[in-house]
Amino acid sequence: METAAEIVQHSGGVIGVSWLTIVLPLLGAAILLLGGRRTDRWGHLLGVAMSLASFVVAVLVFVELLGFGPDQRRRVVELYDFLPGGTIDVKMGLLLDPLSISFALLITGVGSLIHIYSIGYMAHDPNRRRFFAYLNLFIAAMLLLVLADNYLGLYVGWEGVGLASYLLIGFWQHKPSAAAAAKKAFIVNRVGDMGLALGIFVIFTTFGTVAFGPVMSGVPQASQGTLTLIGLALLLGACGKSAQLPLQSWLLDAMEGPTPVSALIHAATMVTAGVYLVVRSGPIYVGAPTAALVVTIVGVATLLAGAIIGTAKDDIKKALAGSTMSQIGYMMLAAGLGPVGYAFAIAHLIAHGFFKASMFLGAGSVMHAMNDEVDMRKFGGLASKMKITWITFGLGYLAIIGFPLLSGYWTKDGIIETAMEHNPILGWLAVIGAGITGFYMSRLFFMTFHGKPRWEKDVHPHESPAVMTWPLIILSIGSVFGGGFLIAGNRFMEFLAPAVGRPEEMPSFHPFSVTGLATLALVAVGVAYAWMRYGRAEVPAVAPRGSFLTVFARRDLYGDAINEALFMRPGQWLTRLAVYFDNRGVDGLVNGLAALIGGTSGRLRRVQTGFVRSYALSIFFGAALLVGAWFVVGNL
Amino acid sequence: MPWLSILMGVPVVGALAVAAVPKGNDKLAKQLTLAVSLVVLALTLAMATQFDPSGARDQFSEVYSWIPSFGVHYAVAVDGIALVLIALAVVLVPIVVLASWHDADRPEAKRSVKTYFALILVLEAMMIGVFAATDIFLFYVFFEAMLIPMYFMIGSYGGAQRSYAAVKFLLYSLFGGLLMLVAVIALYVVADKGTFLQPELIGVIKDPATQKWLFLGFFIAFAVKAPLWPFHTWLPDAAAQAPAGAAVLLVGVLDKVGTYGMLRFCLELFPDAAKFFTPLVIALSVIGIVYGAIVAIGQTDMKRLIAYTSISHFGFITMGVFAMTADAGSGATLYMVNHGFSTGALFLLAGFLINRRGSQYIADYGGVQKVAPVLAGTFLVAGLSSLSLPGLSTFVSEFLVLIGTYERYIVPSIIALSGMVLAAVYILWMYQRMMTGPTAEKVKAFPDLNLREKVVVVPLLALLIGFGFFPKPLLDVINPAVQQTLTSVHVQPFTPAIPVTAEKKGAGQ
Amino acid sequence: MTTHYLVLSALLFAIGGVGVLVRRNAIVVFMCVELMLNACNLAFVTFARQHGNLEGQIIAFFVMIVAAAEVVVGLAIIVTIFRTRRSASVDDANLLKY
Amino acid sequence: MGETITFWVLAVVSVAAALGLVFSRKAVYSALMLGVVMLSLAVLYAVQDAPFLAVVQIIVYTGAVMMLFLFVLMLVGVDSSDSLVETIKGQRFWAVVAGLGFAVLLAAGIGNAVIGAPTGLSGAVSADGGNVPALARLIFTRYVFAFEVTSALLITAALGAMVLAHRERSEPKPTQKDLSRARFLSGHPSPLPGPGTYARHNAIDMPALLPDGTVSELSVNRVIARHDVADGHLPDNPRLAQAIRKVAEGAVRTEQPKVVQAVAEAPEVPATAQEKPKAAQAAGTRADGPVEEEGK
Repeated sequence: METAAEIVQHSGGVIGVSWLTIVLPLLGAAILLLGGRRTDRWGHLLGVAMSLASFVVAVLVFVELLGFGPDQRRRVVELYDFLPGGTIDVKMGLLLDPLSISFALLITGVGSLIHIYSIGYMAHDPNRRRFFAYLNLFIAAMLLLVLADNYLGLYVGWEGVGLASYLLIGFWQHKPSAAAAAKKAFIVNRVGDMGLALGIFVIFTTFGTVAFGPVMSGVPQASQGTLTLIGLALLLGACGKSAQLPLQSWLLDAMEGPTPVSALIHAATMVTAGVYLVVRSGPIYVGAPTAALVVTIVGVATLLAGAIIGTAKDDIKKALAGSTMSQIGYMMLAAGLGPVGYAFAIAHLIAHGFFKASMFLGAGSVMHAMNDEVDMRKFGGLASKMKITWITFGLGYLAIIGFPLLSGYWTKDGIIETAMEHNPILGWLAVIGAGITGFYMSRLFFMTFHGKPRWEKDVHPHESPAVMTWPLIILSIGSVFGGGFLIAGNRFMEFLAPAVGRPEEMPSFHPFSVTGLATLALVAVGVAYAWMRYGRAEVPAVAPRGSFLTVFARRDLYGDAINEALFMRPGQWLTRLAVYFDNRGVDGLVNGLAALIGGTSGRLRRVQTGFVRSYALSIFFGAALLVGAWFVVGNL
Repeated sequence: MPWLSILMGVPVVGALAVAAVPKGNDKLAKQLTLAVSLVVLALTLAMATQFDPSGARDQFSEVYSWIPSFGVHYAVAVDGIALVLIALAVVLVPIVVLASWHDADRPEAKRSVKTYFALILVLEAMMIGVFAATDIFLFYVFFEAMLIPMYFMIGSYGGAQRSYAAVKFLLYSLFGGLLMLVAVIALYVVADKGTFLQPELIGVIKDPATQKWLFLGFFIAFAVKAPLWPFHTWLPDAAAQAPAGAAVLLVGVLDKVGTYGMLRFCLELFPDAAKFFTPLVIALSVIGIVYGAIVAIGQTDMKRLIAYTSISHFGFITMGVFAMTADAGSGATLYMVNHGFSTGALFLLAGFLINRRGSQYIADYGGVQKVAPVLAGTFLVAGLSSLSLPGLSTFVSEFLVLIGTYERYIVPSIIALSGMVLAAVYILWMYQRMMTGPTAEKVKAFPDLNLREKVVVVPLLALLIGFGFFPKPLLDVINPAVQQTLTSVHVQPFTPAIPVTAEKKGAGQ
Repeated sequence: MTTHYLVLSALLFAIGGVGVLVRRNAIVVFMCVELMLNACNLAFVTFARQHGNLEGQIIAFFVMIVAAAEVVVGLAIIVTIFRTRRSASVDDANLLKY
Repeated sequence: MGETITFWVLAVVSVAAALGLVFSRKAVYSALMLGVVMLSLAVLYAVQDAPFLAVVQIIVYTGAVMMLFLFVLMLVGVDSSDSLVETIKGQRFWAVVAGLGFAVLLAAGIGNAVIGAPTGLSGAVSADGGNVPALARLIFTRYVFAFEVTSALLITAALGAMVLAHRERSEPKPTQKDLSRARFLSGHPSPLPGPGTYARHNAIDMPALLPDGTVSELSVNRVIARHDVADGHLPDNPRLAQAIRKVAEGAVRTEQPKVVQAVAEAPEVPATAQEKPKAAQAAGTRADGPVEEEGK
């Protein structure tokens, strides 16, 4: 295996001002937040403009990067001395390499489309300006996350996107459920952040630096135990951000946020940060096979769990959220497979960014048409009413289930085949996951767009305005061709190689391998079963109780129940105990001491009778004693 | 130019002037106080520009004999640590003055309005003095004298339980202070140098047993002041009962004297004893971090909640001080400053909320965000700084403390990491209960922040954000001072396991 | 002879002391105090003769003057107390207590 | 020899008088006993070469101080004898123990001390030609400062006594007119009905009947009514008995007009205030103690 290319110091050119990608949206957010109501009228336009400007800078940087030879494409732009500690010394810089620029393009590109879409989607919200401010803040933080040249900068962006996610999930603050979901997302993410922070601590104490370049070059000298510890700690961080088991529970609740948020943050970009982290730390996982194995196990477990959850949800956004979990599981699986998998992971990530964003926005379009209804049992037969949405959603749907030659087919099959070569058990589980994907996505698609209408009264579905449909169309183009463009001819693999290392042999793509055929067959079975149950047959308006398995899936595999039983209730109990202990124990001890002294002096006080004769008696006794003492002393 | 004496003198003169303002002219008293505090701030900034971080350790030094027969001096000087803490104090005072504009007007206040503002100025002089004193006796005098204005500020202008809180605060502090007095005298006698000057007493006490006893005398005083678990119970009462401005000065600056004292006196004067007691102190700090956070989660009163979060944060600071690594030391010092800004902002905003609603109970609020978005937004930013969100300066300090502690003590550092999660729980849960959801009936008429309140909050938030992205100015001042402190403690500097060579590091960057 | 005078002085002093302790009428208590002072004076005068030195008599003289002043103020206080409390008992003036 | 006899006689007299001072029940006796002690001591001074002090003792103590004591005793009330019941537990016992212990210890100490023959003062006074000139020389030379300070003390004491004993009149003395007005305002311009008026009894504790036949509760002195209730001497007539009970309970309280209150000089002690309304109705006839008189 060939390691990644050397990192080159860079200044000048567009790359020299690549910090503009971060600063522009940050500026937008600052203006919109500080400007207050004055910016209400044009706030959304500024938001879009800043996002687009950031995209343009990213594209220019990309073009300039392509101008260098493949081995020269890892460039660092030093910005300023961020943290001159006693021993630690972190210089903030941006690392521009194929990996980070891929992300930057995805984030700013899809991000801009979603900004545009939001103009229409949030048109009637009085706080639209604030929404765009938060979106811009998110773009800036996410770019910092992927562009930073060190772990500390990544961490700053990491928590920054967490903040943006918190603000956007809880955007409709007046809804208690939204506020609770936002808080939950932040806290669960913080658990993951703890892991990331721990990983950074170990990295620093081991290598004496947190910059990617020196750390990766120092990895071969580190012991495997240390690397495993780092790998597992970073994985905990990745699990939090990417909603992988066991920190998955927040993602489904996060659907309380406005739909563009779900599309941008909780489908296309932020949740994939964990994959970025694992790929970025690739050499560490290469040096720590155990940690890598755990990554793949987490990936497979999550892809199955997410798929199962997706089968039972009636809420269209939650079903899509389950699917997101599942697809990120695929990426994690790929990322755990080493350099062979990295390209597939990132390619699937990009493809997923397109088709999932397309579907979420499509779902948003449907909700827009159906008075913000999310229950698919009240949809049905929308295909004729909303042609553009139907087609774009359909293309995304076909892409995700791996319909031949569409994006998902290339990227997901790549992952499955690589996993199969690596470890057949993982491979077959991934295949089963693909089958379930076929079922639940078809279920979603048929329930929404086909069958008989089950609309509520006073619902008059209509196509969304152009400002919303155009992004859908662009995204669906990406979801049709993206995967093929990247994977065919190992184009993306070659492109990424300088950043993540080149695998020993490039995978050759067999369109009709055994695995590929098995996958297609299983998917077909899933689609057919879904058609029978939800396309052709009548869909009951109220969810049937369902089997044990259905309930299990509907309850998110009891994830919340487990969290509640294991953490929340003991936590509440512990809190009450601690408060009680503090009041009665610690403070009680102090107050008890005070009461003891007070009581004693209260008793002693009684000696002061106020009778002057009593005092005189004591004086007289004292005088007598003095005389006595004088004799004793004098006679000695 | 005797900078430090001028810094102390101006507020004292100002306090006398404010006290001399004729009765019934409260507004003049307030304006005068604000003007004086701004003058002090300007003077401090002027002094800071003359400070040379790479120069001698003690700068702007002044030494005059005070009580020659005991070798007591009026000796003041600042190093980087003292400088930033003095800066913290003088920045907070004008903000507090402005924030407390109407706090002393309430009918239940026992003393006149101008007295409150004169007390603030007196306190300011003492805060500067306590950080600047290099004579241990002088330090002790300021250390104890600071209690007096604070006692009156809590006891005369506080909430319903103010007498209880003020007496508790005073007794706790006196208890610690008297132990320290014994240690101060013992140090003078044992050292037998005929002087109380701190620089001349470094490294004088050699006997380990003596060191331990003297260390304990100083340490308990500072632990009560800081406050370290389990000496903390006075803080929630005092902070909850004090008017918001006094609470800011109490938690933001006064308590820092404890952690500053640990760094300056416990570590430097008794290095061996400090090393001996380090496991104990680290254990107490970690308990404080987790315990303070958990108890904070369970609070129903927001001022008490903020006070408990401070106990958790003070755990971080003491842990950083006693980890005795350069990173942790710098982080702890920076933490003292940042915590002042962060908790200051939180207390002041809580004060604004309480002024509007007349209740400190979280349950009495709900949906404030809808009616007062600026108030809610600033409250959120202040809260986020309390949970050390990156991009806010508290993150830098917490990160440095944790990573510096990890360099030497792995397990405590990992346990302390859980404080991060707990911080998110207590802050966001409070925010959720108070600011989001349906708007409570009594909250509906809330006005948003007015201009005065904005002027109070904005500088604090600006400092938090500014130093969050660019902490270099502070760290450049702090780092050399911390290094010198650690040198006098004789600890091995930390070296990474696999140091990446400088050449590679340079190339990598 | 000196011894006898001194013992007499001690006896008178002790009796005066007991009187102060057992009597409750403030005026009588005052008289007992005067008795004690007089006992002291006797001792002073005795010592003056014993040592052939007039200083003892001088101090006895001053004691008398001070005693006179004390009686004047003390009785005025008693009168004032009696006026408000209708009682000259020292036990009634016991407000200064716990 | 003469001195020995004098001493023993006077010693016995003075100790006995001192004991009498402590143990006599009446304060006047105590004062007289104190006079006896002082006179005895004066003689003892004279015997001991202190003629000046002996004279001063008689003039200042026996003359001035004793008179002051007696004067105050008269003011407070000559007959106010102490109750000899001890109220403080153990006070008397421990006082005696302490006194005996003190006396025994001191006497034993003096007895043990080896004391030679007295030097005598003849040497000391011979230079000035007598006790008085010798004292005068000392007082006006070496002790002149103490002497002057003592004079200041005496003046201060005199001033202090005046301040303490003086009572400021806060309102002008009520004139005849004021008293008359007060009396009419009180609602009872006429003298109070005498007890037994229109009654079948003429005992002093029986309430009067008014011309309309009602019982006048004002006509009975409260103190007497209380005694009646306490001793059970109530008339058979329930109306009269009821009236007496009411008076005894203090239920009858006539409002005093303002001026009258001023005249009564708002007594500080409420207990005495309750004693007085009857008297106050007679506008000015007051039951104040002698101290009050002295205060004006």
